[in-house]
Amino acid sequence: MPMLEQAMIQAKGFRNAGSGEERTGFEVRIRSPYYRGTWTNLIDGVRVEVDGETFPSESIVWSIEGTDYTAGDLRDSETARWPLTAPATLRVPKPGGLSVGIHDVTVALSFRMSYIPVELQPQTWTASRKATIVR
Amino acid sequence: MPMLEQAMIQAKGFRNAGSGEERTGFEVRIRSPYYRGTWTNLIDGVRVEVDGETFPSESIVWSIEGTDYTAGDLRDSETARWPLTAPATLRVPKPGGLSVGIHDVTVALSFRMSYIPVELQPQTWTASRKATIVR
Amino acid sequence: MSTEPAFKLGVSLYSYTGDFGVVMDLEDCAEDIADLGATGIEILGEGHILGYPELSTAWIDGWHALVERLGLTPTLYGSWLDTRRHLDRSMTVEEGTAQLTLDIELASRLGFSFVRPKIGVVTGDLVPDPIWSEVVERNLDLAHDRNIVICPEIHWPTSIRSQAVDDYLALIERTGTTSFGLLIDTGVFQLSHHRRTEPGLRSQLGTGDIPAFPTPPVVPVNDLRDVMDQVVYFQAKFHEIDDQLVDRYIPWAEILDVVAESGYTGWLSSEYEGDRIPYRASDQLRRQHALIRTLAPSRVGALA
Amino acid sequence: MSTEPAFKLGVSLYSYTGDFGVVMDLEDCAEDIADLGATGIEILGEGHILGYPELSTAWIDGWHALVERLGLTPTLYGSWLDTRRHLDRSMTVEEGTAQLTLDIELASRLGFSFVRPKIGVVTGDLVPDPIWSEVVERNLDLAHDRNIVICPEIHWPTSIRSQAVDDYLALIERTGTTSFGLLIDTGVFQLSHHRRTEPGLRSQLGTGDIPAFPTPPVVPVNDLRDVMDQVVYFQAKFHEIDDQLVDRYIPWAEILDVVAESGYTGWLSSEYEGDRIPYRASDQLRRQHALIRTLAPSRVGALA
Ligand SMILES: [Mn+2]
Ligand SMILES: [Mn+2]
Repeated sequence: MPMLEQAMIQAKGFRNAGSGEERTGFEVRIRSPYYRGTWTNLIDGVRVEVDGETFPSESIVWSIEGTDYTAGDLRDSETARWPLTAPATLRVPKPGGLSVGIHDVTVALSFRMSYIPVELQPQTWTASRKATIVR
Repeated sequence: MPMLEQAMIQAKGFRNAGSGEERTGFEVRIRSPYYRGTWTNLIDGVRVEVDGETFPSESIVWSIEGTDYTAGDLRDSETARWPLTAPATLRVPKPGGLSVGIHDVTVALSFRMSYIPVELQPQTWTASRKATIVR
Repeated sequence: MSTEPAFKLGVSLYSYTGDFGVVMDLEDCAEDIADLGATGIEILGEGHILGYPELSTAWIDGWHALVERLGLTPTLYGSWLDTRRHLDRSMTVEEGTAQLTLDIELASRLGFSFVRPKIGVVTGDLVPDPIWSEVVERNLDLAHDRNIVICPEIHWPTSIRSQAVDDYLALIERTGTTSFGLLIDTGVFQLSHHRRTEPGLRSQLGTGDIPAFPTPPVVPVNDLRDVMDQVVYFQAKFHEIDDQLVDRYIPWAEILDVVAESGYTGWLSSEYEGDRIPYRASDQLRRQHALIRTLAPSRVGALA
Repeated sequence: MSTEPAFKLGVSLYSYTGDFGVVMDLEDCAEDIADLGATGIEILGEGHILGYPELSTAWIDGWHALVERLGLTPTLYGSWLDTRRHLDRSMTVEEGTAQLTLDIELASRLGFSFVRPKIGVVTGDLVPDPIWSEVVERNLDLAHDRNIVICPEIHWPTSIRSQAVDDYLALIERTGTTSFGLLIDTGVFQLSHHRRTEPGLRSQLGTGDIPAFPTPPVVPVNDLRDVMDQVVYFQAKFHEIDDQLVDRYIPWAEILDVVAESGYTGWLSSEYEGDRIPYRASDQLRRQHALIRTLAPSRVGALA
């Protein structure tokens, strides 16, 4: 089991998607801040921000252990899981991608915990870091 | 390759030696603060302190990958090595051992670096921590 | 006078939440537990089983080899009844029953003796989803066959004198089962609330202005005496033991008095829930076990 | 105009000294290097080979599989001539020769093209132990057979205009060898000294009152032009690149001007030597490569 970086937003895996002039977006890799893996329909949404630009949950495609999921796929599956130690890659559409250099990245991730009063739900973890696009 | 704790003095492996009324001393486990493994005859000595009591290098027996070495053994061997990722257990004689509870532990470890002017040698790394004897 | 307590000391892998997958893997955690002198190991099924809910033969073999090598006894397997998986409806009895059956089977194959289903709640004061009793009852025969005791967790801010505990005890009364009992999380006795830090994370409950978590009165340790007969397991929840080996949050001396007096010989399984800073759990677990081992003999001695 | 520089970018595992064996193993480091877009991997023989100096077949096979999977080229293998192993005498030519032979053979079996022996010094101003030239000469045929270039490292506070560099160049002149050349550590061009922190460690050089490390004058990057013909490898030493992607310690634009102008097509192998805080190397390496990739095309373009 390879170890992940301590930060929720990993330095590894932050990159442009597509190549050359054809940049279609970017990817950011996260590890789960929760203490267990979950059925994906307990994920209540994710929000990505880069340099102040917000990318909403419905625009983002998750990749977990080689399988891609839209927000709807996560919600509708009865069997899909996000294992505790499997990083998730968030594919974020953005024509042209991100510039080479250092960016301010924020990810806000929400889960529905069944064992906490519903008035106090969802539970949202938010992490921010500077992360670098190398090329 | 199991990962070691970040601190030079490991929490794991700090314990009394011998059993019951027959405590003969204690053990403290360290990882190398250097960036490479070395021939053991580059180790210039180690000093252990617990709660202000100092245990000199010549009294301490090293255990590296299952083999025990006195200070003299480390110095005299032409082939023995302390690999970078192998923790060393320092066996320290102290009749009665240490009391159950939290102790102030300091380890000062010296190497001779051949590539630094001899006037600036040896190089000594010193680490301190609180560590717990459980039983 | 023995210097070993009558109860047994274990550690839950939950304790290593700040480390697991980051600076420690399953084997590292198990080795740390053995190194600190505990003999029981508790896991979270959905947290620590690679590939849950499918177990590979290799993983099962590796698990058994690991605990045998280290002389550890698998104690409790933590599971969940995730009643909020669907946005438009709650969990059915059938779904809940299937989930608990799945976890009991997995726990059994890994050699555990206890399964704790964490049950979803339906009110602000933490009343468990009413499906719980039928879900449990439908699994009692299986649990009995597998030598597993199902134990719901009494967890702060639920207190011992509560409707939930009364309902759990009523099930035992009604069915006469020996495959169901109480798990007490010692966090219920907390004297004040520890505010945990998680480096690099902000955590929020709810959206916008939300009601504060209820602040229950401090639960007297004495309440524990009333239910000790039905307690099958303790999670020895703690948050911070200071440099003088003092825990300002959990009254260990009082708890160990009741535990020793009752003749309890089961597990105290440590759940470190303090700051989630890597390596802190290993250090704090050693402090807690040194503290318990220091306190316990005199408690036992007081009874002799 | 190409956006890729003519030289190649690699990373030395030395960069991960704050991580290796703690939060990253060899595979994690290699994956990080590939992830950040570098194509060369440099190791320290005594640091990163499990079981050094004995190589198991499994380790060798694992190494080749790892670099092939990640598309990485083994670049340089760092070795040492530890002239102070004995308290009562220095190293003999025979001992030094055997050590370098050992490392060349290991490097060759792992597919490396360069071996850097770090040579012990005999004076306060860093004159290498005189055994070095005979030790190297006795290994030149072997190095040639193994397609390995031996390259001593020009490392701060040694400067380019120094007796050591003159002596190295004289060996090339004298022997006509193509199996020996200069390794420039870009730390020689540092504009000021970075004081590294290592969490939890105090480091002291010598005993008691000791002379301060010599403070050499800043080495002009222009000096590099004089020796570029004999430079076979760069260790792209750096310490800290700030949030604005600026390195206040190493003058990258000037260095890349000379490198590009020379037509150098070899490796720039990153050596992060800043604060040894876990995860910092991964972040700083990405910053350095972003900086070099940003600067390099305009440098190349200026020549076109
Ligand atoms: Mn608990
Ligand atoms: Mn260097």
